[in-house]
Amino acid sequence: MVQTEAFDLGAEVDAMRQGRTDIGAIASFVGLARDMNEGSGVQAMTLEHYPGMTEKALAALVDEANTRWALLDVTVIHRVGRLLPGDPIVLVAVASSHRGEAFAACEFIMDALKTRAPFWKKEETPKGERWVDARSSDDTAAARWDK
Amino acid sequence: MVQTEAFDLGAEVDAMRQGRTDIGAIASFVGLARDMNEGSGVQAMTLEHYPGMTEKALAALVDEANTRWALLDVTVIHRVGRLLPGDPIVLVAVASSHRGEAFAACEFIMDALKTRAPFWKKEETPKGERWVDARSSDDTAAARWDK
Amino acid sequence: MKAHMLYFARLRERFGMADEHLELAGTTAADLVEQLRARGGIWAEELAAGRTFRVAVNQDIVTLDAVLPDNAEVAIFPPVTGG
Amino acid sequence: MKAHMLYFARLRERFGMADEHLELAGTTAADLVEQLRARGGIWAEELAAGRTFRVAVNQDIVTLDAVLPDNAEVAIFPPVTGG
Repeated sequence: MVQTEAFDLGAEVDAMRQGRTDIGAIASFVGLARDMNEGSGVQAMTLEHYPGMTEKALAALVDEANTRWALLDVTVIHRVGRLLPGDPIVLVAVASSHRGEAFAACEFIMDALKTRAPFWKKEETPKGERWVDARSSDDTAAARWDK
Repeated sequence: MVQTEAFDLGAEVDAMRQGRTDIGAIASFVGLARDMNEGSGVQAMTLEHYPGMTEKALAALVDEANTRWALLDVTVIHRVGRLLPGDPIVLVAVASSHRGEAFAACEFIMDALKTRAPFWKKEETPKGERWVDARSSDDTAAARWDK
Repeated sequence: MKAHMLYFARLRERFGMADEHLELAGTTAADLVEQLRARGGIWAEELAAGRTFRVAVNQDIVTLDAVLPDNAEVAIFPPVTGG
Repeated sequence: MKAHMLYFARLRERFGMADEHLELAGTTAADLVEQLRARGGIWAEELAAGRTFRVAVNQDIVTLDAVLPDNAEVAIFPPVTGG
Protein backbone atom coordinates (compact mmCIF):
# COMPACT_ATOMS: atom_id res chain seq x y z
CA MET A 1 0.00 0.00 0.00
CA VAL A 2 2.93 2.36 0.71
CA GLN A 3 5.98 2.08 -1.51
CA THR A 4 8.81 4.07 -3.04
CA GLU A 5 8.62 2.28 -6.43
CA ALA A 6 6.38 3.30 -9.31
CA PHE A 7 3.11 1.40 -9.79
CA ASP A 8 1.47 0.10 -12.95
CA LEU A 9 -2.20 1.07 -13.29
CA GLY A 10 -2.84 -1.45 -16.07
CA ALA A 11 -1.31 -4.31 -14.09
CA GLU A 12 -3.24 -3.41 -10.92
CA VAL A 13 -6.58 -3.24 -12.74
CA ASP A 14 -5.85 -6.44 -14.69
CA ALA A 15 -5.07 -8.19 -11.41
CA MET A 16 -8.47 -7.11 -10.07
CA ARG A 17 -10.47 -8.47 -12.95
CA GLN A 18 -8.39 -11.58 -13.73
CA GLY A 19 -10.37 -14.79 -13.46
CA ARG A 20 -13.65 -13.19 -12.46
CA THR A 21 -16.78 -12.31 -14.40
CA ASP A 22 -18.90 -10.55 -11.77
CA ILE A 23 -17.23 -7.12 -12.05
CA GLY A 24 -19.16 -4.64 -14.17
CA ALA A 25 -17.22 -1.49 -13.37
CA ILE A 26 -13.72 -0.46 -12.34
CA ALA A 27 -13.23 3.20 -11.47
CA SER A 28 -9.65 4.26 -10.93
CA PHE A 29 -7.66 7.34 -10.14
CA VAL A 30 -4.01 8.26 -10.52
CA GLY A 31 -2.62 11.38 -8.87
CA LEU A 32 0.55 12.79 -10.42
CA ALA A 33 3.25 15.22 -9.36
CA ARG A 34 2.77 18.53 -11.21
CA ASP A 35 5.45 20.99 -12.25
CA MET A 36 3.44 23.91 -10.87
CA ASN A 37 1.74 24.58 -7.54
CA GLU A 38 0.42 27.83 -6.12
CA GLY A 39 2.04 29.83 -8.86
CA SER A 40 5.62 28.60 -8.70
CA GLY A 41 7.57 25.92 -10.47
CA VAL A 42 8.12 22.61 -8.71
CA GLN A 43 11.32 20.79 -9.63
CA ALA A 44 10.77 17.79 -7.37
CA MET A 45 8.91 16.76 -4.26
CA THR A 46 9.54 14.47 -1.34
CA LEU A 47 6.72 12.58 0.33
CA GLU A 48 7.11 11.78 4.02
CA HIS A 49 4.71 9.54 5.92
CA TYR A 50 4.06 8.03 9.36
CA PRO A 51 4.90 4.34 9.01
CA GLY A 52 2.37 2.22 10.81
CA MET A 53 -0.31 4.86 11.07
CA THR A 54 -0.38 5.24 7.28
CA GLU A 55 -1.28 1.61 6.71
CA LYS A 56 -3.83 1.76 9.52
CA ALA A 57 -5.44 4.93 8.14
CA LEU A 58 -5.60 3.58 4.56
CA ALA A 59 -7.10 0.28 5.75
CA ALA A 60 -9.72 2.24 7.72
CA LEU A 61 -10.65 4.25 4.61
CA VAL A 62 -11.06 1.07 2.57
CA ASP A 63 -13.15 -0.52 5.36
CA GLU A 64 -15.38 2.53 5.46
CA ALA A 65 -15.82 2.46 1.68
CA ASN A 66 -16.75 -1.22 1.87
CA THR A 67 -19.36 -0.41 4.49
CA ARG A 68 -20.89 2.39 2.46
CA TRP A 69 -20.96 0.72 -0.96
CA ALA A 70 -21.18 -2.81 -2.39
CA LEU A 71 -17.63 -3.23 -3.66
CA LEU A 72 -15.88 -6.27 -5.09
CA ASP A 73 -12.26 -5.13 -4.73
CA VAL A 74 -10.26 -2.07 -3.75
CA THR A 75 -6.59 -1.25 -4.37
CA VAL A 76 -4.81 1.75 -2.83
CA ILE A 77 -1.12 2.46 -3.46
CA HIS A 78 0.66 5.59 -2.26
CA ARG A 79 4.27 6.33 -3.01
CA VAL A 80 6.74 8.01 -0.66
CA GLY A 81 10.23 9.41 -1.18
CA ARG A 82 11.46 11.81 -3.83
CA LEU A 83 9.34 12.23 -6.98
CA LEU A 84 9.70 14.32 -10.13
CA PRO A 85 7.00 16.22 -12.05
CA GLY A 86 4.98 13.72 -14.10
CA ASP A 87 5.60 10.87 -11.65
CA PRO A 88 2.50 9.05 -10.40
CA ILE A 89 1.98 9.51 -6.63
CA VAL A 90 -1.18 7.69 -5.70
CA LEU A 91 -3.44 5.05 -7.23
CA VAL A 92 -6.96 4.11 -6.14
CA ALA A 93 -8.92 1.46 -8.06
CA VAL A 94 -12.37 0.21 -7.08
CA ALA A 95 -14.28 -2.69 -8.62
CA SER A 96 -18.03 -3.08 -8.26
CA SER A 97 -20.98 -4.60 -10.09
CA HIS A 98 -22.23 -1.14 -11.01
CA ARG A 99 -20.53 2.06 -12.06
CA GLY A 100 -22.21 4.46 -9.64
CA GLU A 101 -20.80 2.65 -6.63
CA ALA A 102 -17.34 2.28 -8.18
CA PHE A 103 -17.13 6.02 -8.96
CA ALA A 104 -18.47 7.13 -5.57
CA ALA A 105 -16.17 4.85 -3.58
CA CYS A 106 -13.10 5.78 -5.63
CA GLU A 107 -13.71 9.50 -5.18
CA PHE A 108 -14.55 9.06 -1.48
CA ILE A 109 -11.30 7.19 -0.84
CA MET A 110 -9.25 9.90 -2.60
CA ASP A 111 -11.02 12.72 -0.76
CA ALA A 112 -10.67 11.00 2.61
CA LEU A 113 -7.04 10.05 1.96
CA LYS A 114 -6.21 13.72 1.37
CA THR A 115 -7.35 14.66 4.87
CA ARG A 116 -6.89 11.50 6.95
CA ALA A 117 -3.80 9.64 5.77
CA PRO A 118 -0.51 10.87 7.27
CA PHE A 119 1.45 11.95 4.20
CA TRP A 120 3.25 15.26 3.81
CA LYS A 121 4.67 16.83 0.67
CA LYS A 122 7.76 18.98 0.53
CA GLU A 123 8.37 20.77 -2.75
CA GLU A 124 11.66 21.88 -4.27
CA THR A 125 11.15 25.20 -6.08
CA PRO A 126 13.58 27.75 -7.58
CA LYS A 127 13.16 29.69 -4.30
CA GLY A 128 14.07 26.71 -2.14
CA GLU A 129 12.21 23.98 -0.33
CA ARG A 130 8.74 24.41 1.14
CA TRP A 131 6.27 22.17 2.92
CA VAL A 132 2.92 22.11 1.13
CA ASP A 133 0.09 23.57 3.19
CA ALA A 134 -3.16 21.66 3.59
CA ARG A 135 -5.88 23.00 1.30
CA SER A 136 -9.26 24.07 2.54
CA SER A 137 -10.66 22.67 -0.75
CA ASP A 138 -9.54 19.22 0.42
CA ASP A 139 -11.44 19.65 3.70
CA THR A 140 -14.49 20.73 1.71
CA ALA A 141 -14.21 17.74 -0.61
CA ALA A 142 -13.85 15.33 2.31
CA ALA A 143 -16.75 16.90 4.20
CA ARG A 144 -19.10 16.11 1.30
CA TRP A 145 -19.05 12.48 2.42
CA ASP A 146 -20.01 13.16 6.03
CA LYS A 147 -23.52 12.07 6.76
CA MET B 1 -12.90 5.41 -30.53
CA VAL B 2 -14.99 2.42 -31.69
CA GLN B 3 -13.19 -0.88 -32.19
CA THR B 4 -13.62 -4.63 -31.98
CA GLU B 5 -10.19 -5.25 -30.40
CA ALA B 6 -9.45 -5.15 -26.68
CA PHE B 7 -7.94 -1.98 -25.23
CA ASP B 8 -5.13 -1.53 -22.70
CA LEU B 9 -6.00 0.84 -19.85
CA GLY B 10 -2.39 1.16 -18.72
CA ALA B 11 -1.16 2.01 -22.21
CA GLU B 12 -3.93 4.57 -22.78
CA VAL B 13 -3.25 6.35 -19.49
CA ASP B 14 0.52 6.23 -20.03
CA ALA B 15 0.02 7.79 -23.48
CA MET B 16 -1.93 10.63 -21.85
CA ARG B 17 0.72 11.53 -19.34
CA GLN B 18 3.81 10.82 -21.46
CA GLY B 19 6.05 13.83 -21.87
CA ARG B 20 3.93 16.23 -19.84
CA THR B 21 4.12 17.49 -16.29
CA ASP B 22 0.98 19.59 -15.97
CA ILE B 23 -1.45 16.74 -15.28
CA GLY B 24 -2.32 16.32 -11.61
CA ALA B 25 -5.14 13.82 -11.91
CA ILE B 26 -6.30 11.06 -14.24
CA ALA B 27 -9.69 9.51 -13.50
CA SER B 28 -10.57 6.48 -15.54
CA PHE B 29 -13.33 3.97 -15.90
CA VAL B 30 -13.54 0.52 -17.44
CA GLY B 31 -16.91 -1.15 -18.00
CA LEU B 32 -16.83 -4.94 -18.24
CA ALA B 33 -19.19 -7.62 -19.50
CA ARG B 34 -20.75 -9.42 -16.51
CA ASP B 35 -21.89 -13.04 -16.34
CA MET B 36 -25.19 -12.02 -14.78
CA ASN B 37 -27.86 -9.46 -15.69
CA GLU B 38 -31.41 -9.11 -14.42
CA GLY B 39 -31.23 -12.45 -12.66
CA SER B 40 -30.07 -14.71 -15.46
CA GLY B 41 -26.70 -15.97 -16.63
CA VAL B 42 -25.08 -14.27 -19.61
CA GLN B 43 -22.81 -16.49 -21.70
CA ALA B 44 -21.81 -13.80 -24.19
CA MET B 45 -23.01 -10.52 -25.62
CA THR B 46 -22.87 -8.78 -28.97
CA LEU B 47 -22.59 -5.02 -29.22
CA GLU B 48 -24.12 -3.36 -32.27
CA HIS B 49 -23.66 0.32 -33.09
CA TYR B 50 -24.58 2.96 -35.66
CA PRO B 51 -21.35 3.68 -37.55
CA GLY B 52 -20.94 7.39 -38.17
CA MET B 53 -23.43 8.53 -35.57
CA THR B 54 -21.48 6.75 -32.82
CA GLU B 55 -18.30 8.71 -33.50
CA LYS B 56 -20.31 11.92 -33.78
CA ALA B 57 -22.15 11.28 -30.50
CA LEU B 58 -18.96 10.39 -28.61
CA ALA B 59 -17.15 13.46 -29.95
CA ALA B 60 -20.11 15.62 -28.85
CA LEU B 61 -19.93 14.15 -25.32
CA VAL B 62 -16.21 14.88 -25.12
CA ASP B 63 -16.78 18.43 -26.41
CA GLU B 64 -19.46 18.99 -23.80
CA ALA B 65 -17.17 17.70 -21.03
CA ASN B 66 -14.41 20.05 -22.24
CA THR B 67 -16.86 22.95 -22.06
CA ARG B 68 -17.99 22.13 -18.55
CA TRP B 69 -14.62 21.34 -16.97
CA ALA B 70 -10.98 22.37 -17.43
CA LEU B 71 -9.61 19.15 -18.91
CA LEU B 72 -6.18 18.38 -20.34
CA ASP B 73 -7.01 15.18 -22.24
CA VAL B 74 -9.87 12.74 -22.75
CA THR B 75 -9.85 9.22 -24.19
CA VAL B 76 -13.01 7.24 -24.95
CA ILE B 77 -12.90 3.75 -26.44
CA HIS B 78 -15.97 1.56 -26.93
CA ARG B 79 -15.82 -1.96 -28.25
CA VAL B 80 -18.36 -3.56 -30.57
CA GLY B 81 -18.86 -7.15 -31.70
CA ARG B 82 -19.10 -10.32 -29.62
CA LEU B 83 -17.72 -10.19 -26.07
CA LEU B 84 -17.48 -12.72 -23.26
CA PRO B 85 -18.05 -12.20 -19.52
CA GLY B 86 -15.02 -10.49 -18.03
CA ASP B 87 -14.16 -8.71 -21.29
CA PRO B 88 -13.72 -4.93 -21.09
CA ILE B 89 -16.39 -3.06 -23.08
CA VAL B 90 -15.74 0.64 -22.60
CA LEU B 91 -12.90 2.85 -21.39
CA VAL B 92 -13.10 6.52 -20.41
CA ALA B 93 -10.00 8.32 -19.12
CA VAL B 94 -9.86 12.01 -18.25
CA ALA B 95 -6.78 14.07 -17.36
CA SER B 96 -6.99 17.37 -15.52
CA SER B 97 -4.93 19.54 -13.22
CA HIS B 98 -7.24 18.70 -10.31
CA ARG B 99 -9.02 15.57 -9.23
CA GLY B 100 -12.52 16.99 -8.76
CA GLU B 101 -12.76 17.93 -12.42
CA ALA B 102 -11.25 14.64 -13.62
CA PHE B 103 -13.75 12.59 -11.57
CA ALA B 104 -16.77 14.69 -12.55
CA ALA B 105 -15.96 14.68 -16.26
CA CYS B 106 -15.23 10.93 -16.31
CA GLU B 107 -18.52 10.09 -14.62
CA PHE B 108 -20.44 12.58 -16.78
CA ILE B 109 -19.07 11.02 -19.97
CA MET B 110 -20.00 7.51 -18.84
CA ASP B 111 -23.50 8.57 -17.77
CA ALA B 112 -24.10 10.50 -20.99
CA LEU B 113 -22.67 7.71 -23.15
CA LYS B 114 -25.17 5.27 -21.64
CA THR B 115 -28.11 7.33 -22.87
CA ARG B 116 -26.79 9.20 -25.92
CA ALA B 117 -24.35 6.97 -27.82
CA PRO B 118 -25.96 4.53 -30.26
CA PHE B 119 -24.82 1.16 -28.92
CA TRP B 120 -27.08 -1.81 -28.28
CA LYS B 121 -26.35 -5.00 -26.35
CA LYS B 122 -27.73 -8.40 -27.16
CA GLU B 123 -27.13 -11.08 -24.55
CA GLU B 124 -26.85 -14.82 -25.01
CA THR B 125 -28.45 -16.58 -22.04
CA PRO B 126 -29.38 -20.23 -21.35
CA LYS B 127 -32.94 -19.26 -22.44
CA GLY B 128 -31.76 -17.81 -25.76
CA GLU B 129 -30.83 -14.38 -27.04
CA ARG B 130 -32.34 -11.14 -25.77
CA TRP B 131 -31.82 -7.47 -26.45
CA VAL B 132 -30.97 -5.58 -23.28
CA ASP B 133 -33.62 -3.02 -22.31
CA ALA B 134 -32.59 0.53 -21.45
CA ARG B 135 -32.52 1.13 -17.70
CA SER B 136 -34.38 3.94 -16.03
CA SER B 137 -31.40 4.17 -13.61
CA ASP B 138 -29.27 5.22 -16.58
CA ASP B 139 -31.73 8.00 -17.45
CA THR B 140 -31.65 9.10 -13.81
CA ALA B 141 -27.85 9.09 -13.75
CA ALA B 142 -27.64 11.08 -16.97
CA ALA B 143 -30.27 13.60 -15.81
CA ARG B 144 -28.08 14.52 -12.81
CA TRP B 145 -25.85 16.46 -15.19
CA ASP B 146 -28.62 18.57 -16.72
CA LYS B 147 -28.48 22.15 -15.65
CA MET C 1 -38.54 13.90 -51.00
CA LYS C 2 -36.46 10.83 -50.44
CA ALA C 3 -34.99 9.33 -47.29
CA HIS C 4 -32.44 6.64 -46.61
CA MET C 5 -33.85 4.64 -43.69
CA LEU C 6 -31.64 2.74 -41.24
CA TYR C 7 -32.90 0.31 -38.59
CA PHE C 8 -30.83 -0.96 -35.66
CA ALA C 9 -30.80 -3.65 -33.00
CA ARG C 10 -34.16 -5.15 -32.08
CA LEU C 11 -35.98 -3.07 -34.71
CA ARG C 12 -33.58 -4.18 -37.45
CA GLU C 13 -34.35 -7.78 -36.53
CA ARG C 14 -38.13 -7.29 -36.23
CA PHE C 15 -38.42 -5.35 -39.50
CA GLY C 16 -36.19 -7.87 -41.23
CA MET C 17 -34.04 -5.18 -42.83
CA ALA C 18 -31.10 -2.95 -41.95
CA ASP C 19 -31.95 -0.17 -44.40
CA GLU C 20 -34.23 0.87 -47.24
CA HIS C 21 -34.86 3.86 -49.52
CA LEU C 22 -38.22 5.61 -49.14
CA GLU C 23 -40.22 8.19 -51.03
CA LEU C 24 -41.69 10.37 -48.27
CA ALA C 25 -45.43 11.14 -48.22
CA GLY C 26 -45.11 13.91 -45.58
CA THR C 27 -42.60 16.42 -44.29
CA THR C 28 -41.91 15.62 -40.60
CA ALA C 29 -40.48 12.70 -38.64
CA ALA C 30 -44.00 12.09 -37.31
CA ASP C 31 -45.33 11.83 -40.89
CA LEU C 32 -42.59 9.33 -41.69
CA VAL C 33 -43.40 7.18 -38.66
CA GLU C 34 -47.10 7.28 -39.63
CA GLN C 35 -46.17 6.18 -43.15
CA LEU C 36 -44.28 3.17 -41.77
CA ARG C 37 -47.08 2.31 -39.30
CA ALA C 38 -49.51 2.24 -42.19
CA ARG C 39 -47.69 -0.86 -43.44
CA GLY C 40 -49.45 -2.69 -40.62
CA GLY C 41 -48.16 -5.89 -39.01
CA ILE C 42 -44.85 -5.63 -37.19
CA TRP C 43 -44.43 -2.00 -38.34
CA ALA C 44 -47.69 -0.91 -36.72
CA GLU C 45 -46.83 -2.89 -33.61
CA GLU C 46 -43.26 -1.66 -33.05
CA LEU C 47 -44.02 1.96 -33.91
CA ALA C 48 -47.34 2.13 -32.01
CA ALA C 49 -47.88 5.30 -29.99
CA GLY C 50 -47.05 3.69 -26.63
CA ARG C 51 -43.75 2.15 -27.78
CA THR C 52 -40.40 3.76 -27.07
CA PHE C 53 -38.10 4.29 -30.02
CA ARG C 54 -35.68 6.98 -31.14
CA VAL C 55 -35.44 8.80 -34.46
CA ALA C 56 -32.15 10.28 -35.69
CA VAL C 57 -31.94 12.53 -38.75
CA ASN C 58 -28.52 12.79 -40.32
CA GLN C 59 -27.11 11.21 -37.14
CA ASP C 60 -28.68 13.57 -34.61
CA ILE C 61 -31.54 12.47 -32.37
CA VAL C 62 -34.67 14.51 -33.17
CA THR C 63 -38.17 14.86 -31.81
CA LEU C 64 -41.13 13.77 -33.94
CA ASP C 65 -42.00 17.31 -34.99
CA ALA C 66 -38.65 17.66 -36.81
CA VAL C 67 -38.93 18.59 -40.49
CA LEU C 68 -36.92 16.24 -42.69
CA PRO C 69 -34.46 17.61 -45.24
CA ASP C 70 -34.40 15.95 -48.67
CA ASN C 71 -32.19 12.89 -48.97
CA ALA C 72 -31.94 12.62 -45.20
CA GLU C 73 -30.41 9.64 -43.48
CA VAL C 74 -33.15 8.70 -41.02
CA ALA C 75 -32.48 6.05 -38.38
CA ILE C 76 -35.06 4.43 -36.13
CA PHE C 77 -33.82 2.43 -33.18
CA PRO C 78 -34.60 1.33 -29.60
CA PRO C 79 -33.26 3.29 -26.60
CA VAL C 80 -29.51 2.78 -26.45
CA THR C 81 -27.86 0.31 -24.05
CA GLY C 82 -24.12 0.62 -24.50
CA GLY C 83 -21.28 1.14 -22.07
CA MET D 1 3.51 7.97 32.84
CA LYS D 2 5.76 7.82 29.85
CA ALA D 3 5.17 8.63 26.20
CA HIS D 4 7.10 7.99 23.02
CA MET D 5 6.83 11.22 21.03
CA LEU D 6 7.02 11.32 17.22
CA TYR D 7 7.27 14.50 15.12
CA PHE D 8 6.70 14.67 11.38
CA ALA D 9 7.24 16.90 8.38
CA ARG D 10 7.64 20.63 9.11
CA LEU D 11 7.40 20.05 12.88
CA ARG D 12 10.13 17.39 12.79
CA GLU D 13 12.38 19.90 11.04
CA ARG D 14 11.49 22.84 13.30
CA PHE D 15 11.90 20.85 16.52
CA GLY D 16 15.11 19.33 15.23
CA MET D 17 14.11 15.82 16.21
CA ALA D 18 12.04 12.93 14.85
CA ASP D 19 11.24 11.40 18.23
CA GLU D 20 11.93 11.53 21.96
CA HIS D 21 10.89 9.80 25.19
CA LEU D 22 8.99 11.93 27.71
CA GLU D 23 7.91 11.62 31.34
CA LEU D 24 4.40 13.11 31.31
CA ALA D 25 3.48 15.80 33.85
CA GLY D 26 -0.28 15.59 33.14
CA THR D 27 -2.89 13.11 31.88
CA THR D 28 -4.40 14.50 28.66
CA ALA D 29 -3.14 15.42 25.20
CA ALA D 30 -3.73 19.08 26.14
CA ASP D 31 -1.48 18.67 29.22
CA LEU D 32 1.21 17.16 27.00
CA VAL D 33 1.02 20.02 24.51
CA GLU D 34 1.23 22.50 27.41
CA GLN D 35 4.31 20.67 28.73
CA LEU D 36 5.99 21.02 25.33
CA ARG D 37 4.99 24.70 24.96
CA ALA D 38 6.61 25.38 28.33
CA ARG D 39 9.96 24.65 26.68
CA GLY D 40 9.57 28.05 25.02
CA GLY D 41 11.25 29.06 21.75
CA ILE D 42 10.22 27.09 18.68
CA TRP D 43 8.06 24.77 20.80
CA ALA D 44 5.96 27.63 22.15
CA GLU D 45 5.73 29.11 18.67
CA GLU D 46 4.71 26.00 16.72
CA LEU D 47 2.28 24.74 19.36
CA ALA D 48 0.73 28.13 20.13
CA ALA D 49 -3.05 28.15 20.52
CA GLY D 50 -3.72 29.62 17.06
CA ARG D 51 -1.53 27.13 15.16
CA THR D 52 -2.99 24.10 13.43
CA PHE D 53 -1.45 20.75 14.27
CA ARG D 54 -2.72 17.21 14.75
CA VAL D 55 -2.15 14.83 17.65
CA ALA D 56 -2.35 11.05 17.17
CA VAL D 57 -2.28 8.61 20.08
CA ASN D 58 -1.26 5.07 19.20
CA GLN D 59 -1.80 6.01 15.54
CA ASP D 60 -5.32 7.39 15.83
CA ILE D 61 -6.02 11.12 15.55
CA VAL D 62 -7.41 12.42 18.85
CA THR D 63 -8.79 15.68 20.20
CA LEU D 64 -6.87 17.54 22.89
CA ASP D 65 -9.13 16.32 25.69
CA ALA D 66 -8.05 12.70 25.07
CA VAL D 67 -6.59 10.93 28.12
CA LEU D 68 -3.22 9.34 27.34
CA PRO D 69 -2.59 5.68 28.21
CA ASP D 70 0.78 4.82 29.72
CA ASN D 71 3.58 4.19 27.24
CA ALA D 72 1.53 5.73 24.44
CA GLU D 73 3.01 6.50 21.05
CA VAL D 74 2.05 10.15 20.64
CA ALA D 75 2.62 11.87 17.29
CA ILE D 76 2.35 15.59 16.60
CA PHE D 77 2.27 16.73 12.99
CA PRO D 78 0.93 19.37 10.57
CA PRO D 79 -2.33 18.82 8.65
CA VAL D 80 -1.72 16.09 6.07
CA THR D 81 -1.05 16.86 2.40
CA GLY D 82 -0.73 13.53 0.61
CA GLY D 83 -2.37 12.13 -2.52
